[in-house]
Amino acid sequence: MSILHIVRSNGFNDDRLQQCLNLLAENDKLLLIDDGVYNVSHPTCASLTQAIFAIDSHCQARNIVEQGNVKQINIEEFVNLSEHAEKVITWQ
Amino acid sequence: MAIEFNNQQIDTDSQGYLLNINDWHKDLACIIAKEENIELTPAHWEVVNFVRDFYITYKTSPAIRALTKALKAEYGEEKANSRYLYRLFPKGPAKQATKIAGLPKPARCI
Amino acid sequence: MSSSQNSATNLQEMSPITVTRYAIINTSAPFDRLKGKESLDAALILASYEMDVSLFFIGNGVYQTQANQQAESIAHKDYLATFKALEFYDIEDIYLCQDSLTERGLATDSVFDDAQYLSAEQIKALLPQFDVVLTF
Amino acid sequence: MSRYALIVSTPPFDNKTQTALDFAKQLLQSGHQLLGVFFYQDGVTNANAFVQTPSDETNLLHAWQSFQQQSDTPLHLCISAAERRGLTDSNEAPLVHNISEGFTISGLGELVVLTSKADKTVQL
Repeated sequence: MSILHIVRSNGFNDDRLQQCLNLLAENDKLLLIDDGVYNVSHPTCASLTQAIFAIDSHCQARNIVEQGNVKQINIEEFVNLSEHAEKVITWQ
Repeated sequence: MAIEFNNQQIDTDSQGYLLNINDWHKDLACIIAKEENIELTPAHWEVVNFVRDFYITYKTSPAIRALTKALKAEYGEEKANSRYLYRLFPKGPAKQATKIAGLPKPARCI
Repeated sequence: MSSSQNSATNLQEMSPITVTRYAIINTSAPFDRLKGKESLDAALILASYEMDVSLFFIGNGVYQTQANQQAESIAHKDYLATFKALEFYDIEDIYLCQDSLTERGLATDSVFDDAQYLSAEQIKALLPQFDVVLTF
Repeated sequence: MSRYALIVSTPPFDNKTQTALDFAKQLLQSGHQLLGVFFYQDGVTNANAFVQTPSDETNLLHAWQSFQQQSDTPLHLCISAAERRGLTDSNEAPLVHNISEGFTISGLGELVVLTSKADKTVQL
């Protein structure tokens, strides 16, 4: 079991992304939502080995294109991720 | 709203809590207690003074559980249970003891 | 779920609920809107309902833990004074992120008498033991 | 199937709140149980009946209300957080009751009940 971490703000704006990454364990998952989807191109995300997801509609709204290590998912898959996680932490 | 005390108007909120904790005086406490239908005995004063000191130190009125725990450290087991406190302050120690002690109205959800 | 169960009297009658282990993670500086204050309110209520509450201060949250702050000088309620009362609510597990303190050039001289100073790695290792993690 | 508690902390004029509502709806569509939504911090302002939204923009108040009606999910409001943000259930002048239909006036005690009963708590 792993923790699902949600980041919903831009890492160029505040340090929520960094705080999350500091506490992200090897098997944890990272989900980018809202302005958090801008982090797909944040340098700290590029080198992560953990699974990274971003909400597709939130990316489309911001014209964020598919990035190599980030999987775009819909809200239904977001719910599935939360269900299968041991718990959810939102770095709000 | 206000309470008349020593020929002065002491401001309160709509439910009778003092707006300024520094307006408080022991004799004023008796007036507020009377409005609450409480005759202040030494047992009441113990709690009232305790709650007031707690607020001045920690900037918050203690919730009942914290109050009983803190009272226990000070006065021992028999005075540190909610049954005892409710006997003294039938409408709830958090509500009435704080009002008599001149403290602000505790947050509604607490 | 934790097995620790307190015998203290309940505030009000409520349906029996299991003791849940909560981590409350504070990541905001003291005067950042009401985040610190409303986080503390939540912690106190959880504890009043006999839940098992641990407090964490990481990132800018460590600014909340610094001694000798005078909120009144900017006409702000000194809610930090309430930290000293946490023992009466049985909130005893208080963790400060040493990495965040160091990064900000802050001393390990906090308002808490017995806070534990942990690295981010150590905090990471603690997170799995909680049922609910809330951030403020 | 899991039982969820959802905590909403953002105001109705923040698109993040739409995300919370989308998540709540999807939970039910996916067959989960949502024990309740708890509005805290700036999230309480979602219940403000006096908020006026231009007709060509999403009205989140109406969206929460129709979600509540359709699903019967309790929408709890922390009254202490609400009062300090200008919401009231009082009609004592100069106050005017402005908490919208569909919201339940609650306290942080409800947060304890919801999150301790739920299998999963999500803050959005």
